[in-house]
Amino acid sequence: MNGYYLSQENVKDFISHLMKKKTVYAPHAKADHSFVFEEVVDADNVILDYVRTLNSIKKYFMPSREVMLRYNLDDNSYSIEDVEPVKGIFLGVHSYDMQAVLRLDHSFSHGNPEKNYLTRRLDNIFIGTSFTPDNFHFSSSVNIQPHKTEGFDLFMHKTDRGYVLEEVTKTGSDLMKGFDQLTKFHGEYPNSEHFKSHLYAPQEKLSKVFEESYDNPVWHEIAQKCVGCGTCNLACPTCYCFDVEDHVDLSLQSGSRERRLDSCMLRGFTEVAGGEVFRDRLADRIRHRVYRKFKYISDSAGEPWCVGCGRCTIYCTAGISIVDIVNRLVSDYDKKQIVQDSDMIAAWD
Amino acid sequence: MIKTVNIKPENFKELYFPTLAEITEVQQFTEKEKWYKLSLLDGSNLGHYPGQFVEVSIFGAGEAPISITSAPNSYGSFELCIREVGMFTEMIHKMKAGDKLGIRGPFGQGFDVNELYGKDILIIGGGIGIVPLRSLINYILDHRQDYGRLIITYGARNSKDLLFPEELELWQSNPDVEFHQTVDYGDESWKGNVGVITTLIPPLDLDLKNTIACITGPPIMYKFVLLTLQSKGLQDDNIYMSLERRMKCGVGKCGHCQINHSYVCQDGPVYHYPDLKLIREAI
Amino acid sequence: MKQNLDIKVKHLTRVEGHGNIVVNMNSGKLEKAQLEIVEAPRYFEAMLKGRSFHEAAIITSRICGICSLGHQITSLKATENALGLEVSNQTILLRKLLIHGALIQSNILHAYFLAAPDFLNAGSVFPLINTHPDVVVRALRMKRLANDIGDIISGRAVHPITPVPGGFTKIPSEADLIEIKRRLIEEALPDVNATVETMQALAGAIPNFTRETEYISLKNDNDYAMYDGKISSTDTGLYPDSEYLKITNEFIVPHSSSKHAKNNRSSYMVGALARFNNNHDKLLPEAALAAAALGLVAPNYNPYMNTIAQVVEVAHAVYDSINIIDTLLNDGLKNEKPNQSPTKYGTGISVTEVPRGILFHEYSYDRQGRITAANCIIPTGQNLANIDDDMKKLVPEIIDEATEEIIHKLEMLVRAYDPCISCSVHIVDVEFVE
Amino acid sequence: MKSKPRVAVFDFTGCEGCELNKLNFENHLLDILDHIDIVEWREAMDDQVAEYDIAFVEGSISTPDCVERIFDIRNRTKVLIALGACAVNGGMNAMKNKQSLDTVREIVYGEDKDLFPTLPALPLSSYVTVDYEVHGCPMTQKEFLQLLTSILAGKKPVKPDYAVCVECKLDENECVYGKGMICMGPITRAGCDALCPSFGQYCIGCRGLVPHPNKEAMINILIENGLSIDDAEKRMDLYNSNEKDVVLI
Ligand SMILES: Cc1cc2nc3c(=O)[nH]c(=O)nc-3n(C[C@H](O)[C@H](O)[C@H](O)COP(=O)(O)OP(=O)(O)OC[C@H]3O[C@@H](n4cnc5c(N)ncnc54)[C@H](O)[C@@H]3O)c2cc1C
Ligand code: SF4
Ligand code: SF4
Ligand code: SF4
Repeated sequence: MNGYYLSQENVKDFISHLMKKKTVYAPHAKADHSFVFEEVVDADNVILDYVRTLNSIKKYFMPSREVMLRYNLDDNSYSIEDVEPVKGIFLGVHSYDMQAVLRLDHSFSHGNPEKNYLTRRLDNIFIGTSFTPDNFHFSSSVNIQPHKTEGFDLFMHKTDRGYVLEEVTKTGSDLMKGFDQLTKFHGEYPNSEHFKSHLYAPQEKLSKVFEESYDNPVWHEIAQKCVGCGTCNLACPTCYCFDVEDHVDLSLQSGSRERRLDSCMLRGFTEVAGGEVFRDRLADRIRHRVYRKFKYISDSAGEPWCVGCGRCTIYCTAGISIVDIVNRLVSDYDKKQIVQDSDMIAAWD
Repeated sequence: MIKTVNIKPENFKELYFPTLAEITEVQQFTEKEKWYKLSLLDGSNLGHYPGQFVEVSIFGAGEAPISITSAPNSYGSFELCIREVGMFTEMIHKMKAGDKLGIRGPFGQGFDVNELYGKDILIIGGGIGIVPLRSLINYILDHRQDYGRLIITYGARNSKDLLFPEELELWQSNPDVEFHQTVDYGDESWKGNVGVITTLIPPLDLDLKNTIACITGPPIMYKFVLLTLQSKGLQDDNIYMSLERRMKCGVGKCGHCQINHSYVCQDGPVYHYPDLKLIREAI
Repeated sequence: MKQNLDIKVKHLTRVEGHGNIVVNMNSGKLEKAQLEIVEAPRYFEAMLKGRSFHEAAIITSRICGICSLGHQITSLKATENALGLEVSNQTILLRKLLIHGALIQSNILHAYFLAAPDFLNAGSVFPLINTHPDVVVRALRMKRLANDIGDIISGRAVHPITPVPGGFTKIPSEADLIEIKRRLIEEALPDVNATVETMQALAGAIPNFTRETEYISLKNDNDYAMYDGKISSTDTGLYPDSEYLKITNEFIVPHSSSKHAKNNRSSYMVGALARFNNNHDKLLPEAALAAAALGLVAPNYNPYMNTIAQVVEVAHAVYDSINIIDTLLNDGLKNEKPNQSPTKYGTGISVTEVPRGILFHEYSYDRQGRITAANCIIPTGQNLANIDDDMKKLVPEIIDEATEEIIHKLEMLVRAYDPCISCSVHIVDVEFVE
Repeated sequence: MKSKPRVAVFDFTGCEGCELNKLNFENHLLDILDHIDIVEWREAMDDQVAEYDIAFVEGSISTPDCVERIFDIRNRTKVLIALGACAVNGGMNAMKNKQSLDTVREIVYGEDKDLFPTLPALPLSSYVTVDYEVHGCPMTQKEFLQLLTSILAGKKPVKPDYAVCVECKLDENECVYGKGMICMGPITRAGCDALCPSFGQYCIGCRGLVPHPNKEAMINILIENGLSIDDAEKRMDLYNSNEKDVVLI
């Protein structure tokens, strides 16, 4: 596949070129210092050099609120909401968010392939951009380098003077047709960036660490600081738990069934009639969340379900860091190994 | 690399679309519990196994997971028994024969009737837990020659709370069924056992190798029943139990019923006890 | 002539808050004619003590859901004065627009929902839905637009969100303003005309009663003063903000959990009629025409005409809102951050006109920006003595009418003031300097 | 057709903002009136009646007279609904409960303090059974209408038991902590659609606390973000002086 230089001055034309093909979604500024993915109306407003967006592009495939069913109460008739494929070009996606989408694909296609999600996922084109990690990104620790091209059709590697545009798939090369302000790039694509935040264990080891960490006191310690607001789940690009509620319209004749993103950190998440709550202790909820990111799903799917985006940490008002939690588990695990090893050495003596 | 199943749009499933069913009969068992007989409007068979559940929906109120209490049959009807505890169940208690409901399912793993083949079956049902077990009991009664002894133990808070009163009498009088029941609190009218359900188990004379215990009841019951069975010498391998968790979708997506790595709506609600022991939060 | 009369209206309806009308005439001698205020006090002064300057307006806005915007803006201005926070011209224009929105909604609510049923001999607006559907729908439409101005610019018409010390936490978009302007022109202008016509038709039911009194309101050289200006009395002239206590002279009376006020005479009046009497020459031409059409000529001494003055003000506010939006759009909206860096810590006073009349807030802050003293004087409190004085003159004039008719006229009189009893009770003038 | 439920509206100690909010349902008022008959509402009409099906009550109970009236209303109504923070948990009025009531009255009325009796400001539920609650200061139109439609449809209303932060995330708001504000959203009961943060302002906690809140952790957050302990507690008290529930760690 080919690669091209794309100078900073040409980026706008490139976006306009894309806009002629399909609806383009890209990062825009929001409020004081945040970014969000939005449909591009004016190429000038796109910001490709961003830290991270508030929500990931998950919101296009699994909207945070979604009507599932509409019904008529008078005659019990009901109809499903038509789900349309998004059919967009997603421009400027970071590798961890792309990886998160691939994980959601897994969750929604395994067992019962869910029509709502999967239909929206049809026929989209993804154009990645590399990013400069801030204090909270740690995706390299879960094998997601800023230049990881898996899942993308085109990839824009950021350089000093603009971008090196890499064609990743045939769809990607087709997309370039008709855009000729390019010079060919010959050489190695950049492939690493410096991260400030790391998990101190390779992936293979993490799985062992989590086998030993169920009763670690850290869950209880974190629970003292945690307010249980659910932000960490709701900001996470790989979380997809949801709740469903029915609403009746003011006419009293019709209504709708709506699903809404939910969070396993909320006490009500496991509450059943009669008031029993299966994970009443905050510590148990924290453990469940972190295990879901690093063990429960990963054991069968083969990869951590955390993509190292740092959202849950940066948005946590209590300042709880998933990196610190995991590293604490790792160091406790190491200490235990040392004790066990020295016990074994002692036994040999 | 994530293993994504590459599936085609024709395989996408409309997971949340209910089919309509009509209530054909209602019977009030107790102050809080009613029994419903339903048929799918499209005339099809539900096609379930004992221990499975359906998501019942009332438009405007929502959905709730409810066990199927009837044994599988081929004439298009099925039965539910519902306790009034909250918003949804209050609504369904207001419904009458002729009213319509939405049904999704059947869902989940029920009791593996093939695995139970030829065994003595010990049913342990606490309170509303008898609801899914009744499906199994009647299945066994329908295929009586395929199974060994059928021992039913059933406990309720008091005599007014006993469900399926007519059937209890049938089981009681059936020479092919060993039936034992108890209530936590007795009163004048009650002539039978008084005490929690675990008191029914020690006197039983069981062929430990060939007996399978099937348990359903309120969460706190499990610990004590397990202890009693263990002290009797029953192997963990011979125990099945059904769990309850909050559920929204019934199809392994919404996450509410997850206990450690297991989704109750997919891997359960009926679990083989050795598997359940690996799930730390389960009991 | 009737010699004895004994009236007690408990919990007067169609007014905001709890008040009783009590009249006693014994052997031809009027012993009592007063509005008892029995609303439960909420002790806002105690709630404010020690609070940060960020919270002053949030708390005082809860004095009253009906005047929440007025309290909020007045509170913000006082805080800004105390801390030396300058605000931009854009902030002032947006605030003026909000004040117009609140005035339109409040005056429409009063004129159509609370007062109009009196003119039509109905107990409430609800029967009018069947008898006068177009009028009710029009009133709802005008109120909706006014509330939308509040919702869009301040986040919420009741207990607004975005106005904070030093500016706004969020600025409306140009598209929002253009849409409001479109609705003002397409909906509100015809509705204002129709309202004037409706009120013309009802004006015959307004009792013919006059009592000259002192009228107090804001006044300035530039506009029909609402946001700022000098305190102006028809009796004693102009005063700067800092001398507000000389005007109000509050005192406690046993029959009212709200304090009374007086300046030159035993009582004075504030509100739409006071503003009109002081500032009629500053009305926009369209509003002046409405006043003429409704027979409102300054000076007017009939308190029942307060409702008519409110309608005239609605016309003014609608036209002026369009002007303000034009200015904002011409200047271009700037995404300004609120200025919240105090340049001093001291005492700040502010005076604003809110729908029911002139409102005073005063706060003192310590060096941490915490409130050490607060004082708020509310329009309805200032009107209470005037209402009592009106009743004392009115009762003998109508004493020979049927008792029901007397009660009806007294209730109408109190309602004409559009009293906001919650406000008047919840804030009472005290300083808690330690 | 079924006869419409008879509805009455009452107010106690509060700002009447919640009541006003109902008159502000301009777009829906006529629809609502299709389904209910308003039979008593002092702020809007003259009529008074002996009995009603549904009573909406705003304001907290803070004088002996209030106590008498709320018992009376409870006796006359089938369903009693508390509207707004004051009625649901005492609201801002309850701030005064933290000080001695005599001191409070003296601050305000000085020597004349005995003229006006006062009690601690308490929610309706401290005196009578409350069937449903609409949180918020003021309550929102959306939630009021949802509650009303639920009841009219014969369905028990449910209210959110999670924090405002949830709605902030669903709406993809920028968190105001990021710009140096101090927000009560993490332990405040949702339902307002994170109204204040959506308008760039911090949440002041007007809807009361979520069930089982971790108050200690919240106070820590406030302190970490620059409030003194004293100010942190004041911030917590703004709407929650009467809230006692705590989390299970
Ligand atoms: C596999 C399974 C089988 C069940 N079988 C039966 C049965 O045969 N008969 C019977 O009476 N009940 C049964 N239940 C329990 C029944 O689902 C709940 O009683 C019902 O959902 C309560 O809903 P509600 O709205 O009336 O209660 P509320 O307390 O008002 O419910 C509030 C919310 O919690 C959820 N919820 C509450 N309790 C449960 C629960 N136990 N399980 C899942 N979600 C819950 C509901 O979805 C609802 O949104 C079963 C539950 C499960 C998981
Ligand atoms: S767990 Fe946290 S860091 Fe990991 S993917 Fe989710 S939000 Fe990002
Ligand atoms: S702004 Fe407030 S409510 Fe929103 S996420 Fe931040 S802390 Fe939570
Ligand atoms: S954000 Fe907070 S203060 Fe604002 S309305 Fe919601 S709960 Fe009330």
